[in-house]
Formats: sequence, C-alpha cells, structure tokens
Amino acid sequence: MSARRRDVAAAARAEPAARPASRGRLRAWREQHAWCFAASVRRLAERPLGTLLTVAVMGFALALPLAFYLLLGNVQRLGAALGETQAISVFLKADRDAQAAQALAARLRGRVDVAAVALKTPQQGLQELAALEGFAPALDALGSNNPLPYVLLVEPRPELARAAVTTLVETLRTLPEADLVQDDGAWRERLGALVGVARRAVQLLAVLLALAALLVVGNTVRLDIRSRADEIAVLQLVGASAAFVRRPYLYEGIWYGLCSGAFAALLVLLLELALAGPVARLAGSYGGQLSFAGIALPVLLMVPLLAAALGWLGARLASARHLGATLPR
Amino acid sequence: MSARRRDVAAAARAEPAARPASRGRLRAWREQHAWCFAASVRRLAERPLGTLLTVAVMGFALALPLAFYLLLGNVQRLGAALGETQAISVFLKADRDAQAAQALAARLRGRVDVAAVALKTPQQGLQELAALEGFAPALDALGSNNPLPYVLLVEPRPELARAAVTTLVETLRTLPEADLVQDDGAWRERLGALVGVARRAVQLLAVLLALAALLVVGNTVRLDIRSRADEIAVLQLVGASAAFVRRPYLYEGIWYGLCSGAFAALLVLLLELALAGPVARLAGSYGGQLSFAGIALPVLLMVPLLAAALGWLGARLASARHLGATLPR
Amino acid sequence: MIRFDQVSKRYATGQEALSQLSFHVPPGEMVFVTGHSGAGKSTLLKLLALIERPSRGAVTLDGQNLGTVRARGVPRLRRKLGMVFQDHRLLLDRSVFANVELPLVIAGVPPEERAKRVRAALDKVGLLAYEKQPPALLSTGEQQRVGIARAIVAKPALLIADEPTGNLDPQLSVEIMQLFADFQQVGTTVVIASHDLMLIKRMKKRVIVLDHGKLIADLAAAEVA
Amino acid sequence: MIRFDQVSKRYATGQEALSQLSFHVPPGEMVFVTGHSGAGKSTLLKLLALIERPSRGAVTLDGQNLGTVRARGVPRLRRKLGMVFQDHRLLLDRSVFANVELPLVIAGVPPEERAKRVRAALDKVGLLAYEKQPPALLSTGEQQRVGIARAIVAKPALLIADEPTGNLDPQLSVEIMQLFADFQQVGTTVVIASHDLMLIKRMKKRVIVLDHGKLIADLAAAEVA
Ligand SMILES: Nc1ncnc2c1ncn2[C@@H]1O[C@H](COP(=O)(O)OP(=O)(O)OP(=O)(O)O)[C@@H](O)[C@H]1O
Ligand SMILES: Nc1ncnc2c1ncn2[C@@H]1O[C@H](COP(=O)(O)OP(=O)(O)OP(=O)(O)O)[C@@H](O)[C@H]1O
Ligand SMILES: [Mg+2]
Ligand SMILES: [Mg+2]
Repeated sequence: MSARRRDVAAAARAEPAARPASRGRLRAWREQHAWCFAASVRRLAERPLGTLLTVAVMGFALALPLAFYLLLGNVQRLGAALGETQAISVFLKADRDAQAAQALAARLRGRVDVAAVALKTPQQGLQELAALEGFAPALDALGSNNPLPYVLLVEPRPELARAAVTTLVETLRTLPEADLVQDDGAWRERLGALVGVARRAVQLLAVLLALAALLVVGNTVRLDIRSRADEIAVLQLVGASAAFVRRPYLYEGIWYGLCSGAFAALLVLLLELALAGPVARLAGSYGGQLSFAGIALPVLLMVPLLAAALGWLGARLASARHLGATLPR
Repeated sequence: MSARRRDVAAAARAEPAARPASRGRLRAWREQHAWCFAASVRRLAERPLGTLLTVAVMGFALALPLAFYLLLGNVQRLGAALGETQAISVFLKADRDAQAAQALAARLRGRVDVAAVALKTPQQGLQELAALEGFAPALDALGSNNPLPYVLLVEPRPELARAAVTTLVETLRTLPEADLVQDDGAWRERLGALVGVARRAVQLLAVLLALAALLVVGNTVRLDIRSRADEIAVLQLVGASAAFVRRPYLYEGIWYGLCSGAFAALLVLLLELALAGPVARLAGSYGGQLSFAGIALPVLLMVPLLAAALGWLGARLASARHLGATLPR
Repeated sequence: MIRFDQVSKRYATGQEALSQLSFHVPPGEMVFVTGHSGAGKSTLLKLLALIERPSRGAVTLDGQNLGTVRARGVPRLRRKLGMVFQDHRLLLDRSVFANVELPLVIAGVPPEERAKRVRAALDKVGLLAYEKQPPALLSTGEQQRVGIARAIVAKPALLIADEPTGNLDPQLSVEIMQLFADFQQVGTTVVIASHDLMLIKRMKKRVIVLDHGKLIADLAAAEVA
Repeated sequence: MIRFDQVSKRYATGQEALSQLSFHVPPGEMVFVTGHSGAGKSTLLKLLALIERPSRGAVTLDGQNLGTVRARGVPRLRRKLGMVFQDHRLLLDRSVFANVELPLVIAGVPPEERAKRVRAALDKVGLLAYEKQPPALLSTGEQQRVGIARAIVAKPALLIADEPTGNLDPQLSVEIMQLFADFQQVGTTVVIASHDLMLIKRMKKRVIVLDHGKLIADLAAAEVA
C-alpha cells in the first residue's frame, strides 16, 4: 500500500460518510467501473448456455440484414451491368456505306448532348445474331449475302434528363441517313421495374430486421433486469446511484452486441461460402460475365462494433424504462 | 353446492391428506388446469408491454420465413414458366419445303420417345426474330427474301431420362433432312443454375429463420422461468407436481405462438400489399405474363396454429431444461 | 410418525450440519427443536420435507423410509405435510387469499370448498381483513402469519414450522403457539424449530436441543421447567 | 439528528400505518422502537431511509428536511446511513464478502482497504469463516448477521436496524445488541426496531412504543425497568 493510498484510507476511516476527496473521485469512478465490468462478465459467464442462446438469437437477427445487403449488392451489380446498354441505336438506311456511316458518327460526336458514338458494322451485327443460340444455323444460310445495315450506337451524356434524351431521339429520327431510331427505353423501364421490386422488398425486410435486432437486445436486457429485480433493489437500498445500477446492464448490452455481431459476420461468411458453388456454376454457364461479390472485409469488421453500439442502445432503452419502475418514489 | 359435491368436500375434510376419490380425479385435474390457464393469461396481461415486445420479436422471426416462402413461390412459378421450353429444335436443310417438313413431323410423332412435334415455318421464324428488339429493322431489310429454314420442335416424353434424350438427339442428327439439331440443354442448364442459387439461398435463410423463431420462444420462456425461480420453488415446496409447475409455461408458450403467428400472418399480408404496386408495374411492362401470387389463405390461417405448436415446443424444451435445475435432488 | 436413525448431513461445502442424530416422534406429539444460530434446526426440518437428503442414516416418515422416495414421488410426500418456512416463501405477486389457497388447488379441491377453508385459516391467524392484498404490502410479521395459514389450510397429518414466531411480538407468538397446540389436540403431529426459549418453556412440550449438529438434550414434556 | 414532526403515513391501500408521530432523537442516542406486529415499526424506519415518503408531516435528518430530497439525491442520503433490513436483502448469488463489501465499492474505497474493513466487520458478527460462501448456503440467522456486517462496514453516522435479532438465539441476540451499543459509544446514532421486550429491557436505552401507528409511550433510558 503506497503512502498516499494510506492517507486516503485513513481519511475515509476518520470521516466515513463524507464523499471521497476530489483527488480520489477519479479513483472511486474507476473502482466502480471495474466492479460493474467484472459483474457483467461474471453474469454472462455464469450461465454460458443462456448467453450463447441470446447471442445466437441476436446474431441471426443481425446476420439477416447483412445477408440481404449481400444479395441486394449483387442484384445492384447485375442491374448496373445490364444498365450499361444506355445507347440509342440508329439504324442507317441499307444503301449507306462505311464512309457515310463514319461521317455521320463524327458529326454526332460533335453534339453537346452526345457522350460517345460507336459504329457497328453489318458483320458485327451478324456475329451478334449468331451468338444468340438458335439463330446461328439460320444465319449461316445467308452466307455472304449480309442484309444488315450499319448501326450507330449513340450514348447520350449521362447527366441528361429523360426529356432531353427524348428530344435527342427525336432529332436523330429527322436525320436523312436514319432508317429507324430505337431508344432502349422499354428495356430500361422493364429493368427499372424489376430492380424496383427487389429494392422495395429488401428495404422492407431490412427495416423489419433492424427493428427485430433492437427488439431482441432490448427484450433480453428487459427480462434480465426483471429477473434481477431483487438484486437491483438491494443495490439501490445500500445507496448505489442510478448510473451505478445501470452500468452492468449497459456493459452486458455491449457484450451481447459484440459477440452477436461477430457471430453474424461469421454467418455471412458461411453464407458466402455456401453460395460460392452455385454462383460459380451460374457464372460458368454465362461465360463468366457474372461474378458474386462478397461483403468487403472492413464492412464485416465494422459489424461487431455497430452491433455493440446497438446492444448499448437496446440496454439503455430497456434500463431507462425498467429501472425507473423500481426506484424509490 | 350439489349434494354430491358436498359429499366430496366432507370426505376431503375428514381425510385431508388422502388423494381425491377416483370420481374426483377428473375434477381435480380440471381444477388444476383452470388454475394454470388463468395463471398464464394473468401473467401475460399483467405486463402488456413486455408481452407485446416478445410477440413482436417472435412475430418478425416467423414472418421472415413466410416472406421467403412467398418470394420462393414466385421464383418457382417464374422458373416453371421459363422451363416450358423443353423442346429439341431440328433445323431442316434449306431446300426442304413445307410438304417434306410435314412428312418428317408425322414420322417423328410415331416414335415412342417423342411426345409431340410442332412445325415452325420460315415466316414464324422471321416474326420471332423481329420480336427481339433491335433486330426488327434489320430483318425488314430482307423483304420477302426469307432465308430461314423450316424448324421442327420435337418434345421428348417428359418421363425420359437425360441419357435417353441425348440418344434421341443423336438419332435426330442422323436424319438426312436435318441440317442442325439443337438441344436446349444450355438454356436449361443456365436456368437450373439460376434456380439452384435462389433455392439454396432461400433454403439456407429459411432454416436459419426457423431456428431463430424456436430460439426466441425458448429464450423468452427460459428467461421467464429464471425470473420466476422463487415462485417455482414455492410451488414445488407446497407439493405441486412437475406437470403442474410446468403447465403455465406451456400455456404461455402456446399464447406467444398464437399471437405472434397471427402477427406474422398480418405482416406477410402487409408485405403482399406493399409489393402489389411494383409487381403490377413489372407485369405491365412484360405484357401481363408475370403475375404475383400471394400466400393461400388456408396456409396463412395455419400459421398461428403451427406457431402455437412451435411455442409449445419451445416452452417444453426450455422448461425441461430449467425446471429440472430447481427440483429437489 | 418420525424416526431419525443415525442421521448425518454434510453439505457440499463440507459443513457438517447434523451428526449422528437419532430420535423418534410418535404420532400426535408436539416437539420443539432448539439450539444456537447455525445449530442445524432448519436442516433437520428440511430432511423431513425432502428439501435435503441425509448424507448418512435413514429418516422414516409415517413408516416410509424417505431414502426410497424418488424425485417423482417428492410432491406427493410434500402434500401430506404442512410447512412454515423461516423465510415465508410466499408468491409475492398473488393475493394473500391465492397464497393460502395454493395447497388446496394442488390437491384439486373445488372452488367453493377452497374459499371456505381459506377464510377459516386466515381468520385463525387474524388476517381475514387482508385477503385481497398481495403479501408484498404486508408487514413481515403479517407475512409470517400468511405462511402459517397456508401450512394449516389443508389440515395435514404433520405440521412442520421453522421459526414461526421470529417476527411476531410476544403476545401474538403465544397465540400462534396455542394454535399449533390446538392442532396437536386433534391428532396432528407438530415439529417446531424455535430459538425463543421463554416461549418453549411456557408451552411445556417435548424439546430437542441441538448444538453444532449434535443432539445434546431430549427433554420430555414433563421435564421442561 | 432525527426529528419527526406530526408525521402520518397512509399507504395506497388506505392503511394508516403511522399517524401524527412526533419525536426527536439527538445525535449519538440509541433508541428502540417496539410494538405489535403491524404497528408501524418498519414503516417508521423506511421513512428515515426514504424507502417510503410520509403522507403528511416532515422528517428531518441531520438538519435536512427529507421532503426536499429529490429522487436523484436519494442514493447520497442512503450512503450516509447503514441499514439492517428485516428480510436481510442480500445478493444471494454473490459471496458473503462481496455482499459486505458493497457499500465500500459504492463509496469508491480502494480494494486493499475494502478487504481490511470487510474482514473486521465479519469478525464482529462471528462469520469470518464464511466469507467465501454465498448467503444462500447460510442459515437464516447467519444471513441476518451478514446484513448487520454490511450495515456497519462503512461506519455510518446513523445505524438503522429492523428486527436485527429476529432469527438469532438469545445469547447471540445479546452479543449483537452489545455491538450496536458499542457503535453508540463512539458517537453513532442508533435506531432499532424490535419486538423482543426482554432484550429491550435488558439494554436500558430509550424506548418508543407504537400501537396501530400511534406513539403510545416514549420512555427515557432511565425509565426502562
Ligand atoms: N445449503 C447449504 N449449503 C451449505 N451449508 C449450509 C446450507 N444450509 C445450511 N448450511 C450450514 O449448515 C449449518 C446449519 O444450518 P441450519 O440452517 O440448519 O441452521 P439453523 O439451526 O436453522 O440456524 P438459524 O437459527 O440461524 O436458522 C449452518 O452453519 C449453515 O451455514
Ligand atoms: N407497502 C405497503 N402497502 C400497504 N400497506 C402496507 C405496506 N407496508 C406495510 N403496510 C401495512 O402497514 C402496517 C404497518 O406495517 P409495518 O411493516 O410498518 O409493521 P411492523 O410494525 O414492522 O410489523 P412487523 O413486526 O410484523 O414487521 C401493516 O398493517 C401493513 O399491513
Ligand atoms: Mg434456520
Ligand atoms: Mg416490520
């Protein structure tokens, strides 16, 4: 025991009811925190099965929004990949040759509302058709007699509003070289609706699940506080402040959050592994265009921290409500 | 008080420690059940907020597998719709005319391993190509100069094994009329892989969620038993049998299950309503081919009953484990 | 009715709460068990209700060796006796009435009969006015009396009371002891643990004295001065 | 130190537990509160620790009117006094040592100092050998003494004890009362509720007698026969 500590002890003995000296305040605060910290760890360790159960329930609740985040992320990547076909197709009249096509392309590139113009020769068009299964033999029959025209793929500036794009399409329709101008709007509308459904469903489920996760922590801490009503009353009767009584539950919430966050991250990793097989097969059958993106490691590492914050919040809400009930009137 | 009841009462008073007469057994059993039933209802009603919280947590856990069931059902319907293209395409040589094609179709219909044969004329083929957006103007350019051959769509008997279908394809390839025989295996493989991914993901999530629902009930009852350890000890000390002590918790589990099952059914109905809008738009853009199927009402009505059974099971498991701990050695 | 045969009880902590205890209580007798704090009085009573089991020796109740009663048989045994616990052991969120009614519900007695008997028991301990209150709102002595009412309501053949007057004033203590004596009058066997020597002397019943788990005196009613 | 001024307490049930109580206890005095079961002894002590608040009248403690203490101020007030509860109020899943240590932890005393003072308090109630056991494994009398050790460990200026010897044998009761008297010797104010008239007479201290919530006698130490 250091000399200074002995002084404090002596002072405490001489005037036991007095509050600790201001130098000693920090120490008192530290002592109390150490006690509450130990109390929270001991409680969880005392009933390992119950703790595991709670962590499992909360972990599942947290893993589900993550699983959806994973799926939504991939749906969006797929949507983005499909959405790249933003171009307006301008089919030139059959009698226009390569030179005329290139001249028109150069002219269009000069427009302020056009980002890029690509040229598709009749050969490329035929190859594209051939790539579509079922048409190859039919087109083989055409031999060198290629009936396809030149096509210009005009990409409007991405910042253009929908109305401006429509105007651009109308302008292109007036070109003398153009046989037919096709805006891929129908495709985009269809895709937009699909992504809309998926996004709406996922958002709805994610909100439900985030709520469920908070409910699980809050409910567990609530039931824990209820089952420890006697203990809480004892602490309050021997003069513990509200903060002191609450602290073990807050620590507990943080522990639950940390553990179940880690558990959720693990579950999501397992899900990724489980999906890796079928996705590889799928990617194979699409010629490798579609690859499955896992959740980034930094995001996954954030999960336990965020879950701990969630646990703290749940515990705080539950304790605010249920400790109040046992406080002296 | 009936005369008979008075007899029983008198007997009970005369020999208080004796077990009730065998006639009275059923009544005793009924009395006990009534007490436990009332006890379980009173407990839940005493803390409405806590009960609501538990029901909400459990309801969400039950609603999620239902939501997936809903989505999976629709994915499968979509898959079935796409999977109808089971036919093998036989492209005839360019010089064969309608008569030759029909003769071959009739011959093929006679085979035991063929279910049906459809004939696609060059005109129909051209219309199909034209329906694919982006190709219409190109094919317009062909005019009446249609280069497409006749195509026979041969549908193998559905009961045929994969190997037998391959044999059929090989046999068709040896036909002198056939230019090229295409088995839609690649399409089917692609679709199979896609449905495989979806199904695997949904099954995984469904298993996790079913587990989570059981965990929630079990955990709630476990914590409830823990918070009532004193009460349980009192009941055991005054001679209550294990069944009597357990009964209010089983009733409680059933109540939790019933309420949260009803809540889950309601949530799923809300989800269907929320999705109705975007799905209608999507269906519109596909020309109404794809309609969203809700969960059948009888299934939805089964949910609270099944949830009650789940609640009973969870309560039974939890009480088996945790009531044992407070029983006399 | 009760026979202890070389009974010892050593708790898991290594504490020897009872050692080599032997005595016999015939049916219809009233016995006091006394001794210092921690002498083993409560342990002795707990062996009778199978709350604890002896480490060595045999306890016989009503001709039945309690060592042969399995866990499933414990509830039926407990229904045969009424026990007053040192720490009351009431359901704090139920009414006084519901607490006292409990043994009758477990025995399957019909409601009208239950109500009559519960009120009679509450009247005997002077708490009829409190029947609708939860025990949490009663004074400690009142709670103790609720426990006594619950023990006697089913009119058991054996009454066991652990410190039933620890929280009662002297006058009320005498009344409650008289209540137990009345039960003995109608043939009930009564075993009471108490440290209130003045009261025990006054009752003039058999007294068993424990000291650190050993039986150091067994005074017949006539010997009690 | 303590002043009751026309204090009445009516519980939510309508029960008038205390009516028009007025008395004054100077610092360093030792007072017994006695009366029948349900007389209002515990209620009186609960007003001092702000476990209950009076319906009418004012309680003044150490010059402070307790009516002015808000909920946030209650813990600090309670840290100034040591209280023995009629129902012990121990943490059943912690060791005896941890229970007695509790007030020191809350006051922020460092661990070595805590250990020394806890052992000294346990020694005074004769339970040093049990420091590692949880109170659930102790006899009721031993639990009561743990509660006493916890009340005295922080050496408070005011000691309040509700029936501290209800579960103790006569000899131990005298020793515990002597312990309280020792605290009075060094200047602590002591208020004890008890129904043990023999013991109270023997201690020769001031006695306040309650009957159905009314103060019917206030005997100075010299008047106690
Ligand atoms: N469950 C237990 N585990 C370990 N030791 C125990 C247990 N119960 C009691 N003891 C110990 O056994 C001894 C006898 O306890 P018991 O409760 O029988 O005493 P008692 O005579 O009833 O005392 P009191 O008058 O204080 O109630 C005590 O020293 C106590 O510490
Ligand atoms: N929280 C409460 N709510 C309602 N009534 C109460 C409450 N606490 C006590 N009472 C009633 O107030 C009266 C006085 O109770 P109190 O606990 O002060 O008595 P006491 O003198 O300590 O009795 P005992 O010696 O039995 O402990 C009793 O009749 C009791 O029923
Ligand atoms: Mg005892
Ligand atoms: Mg009292």
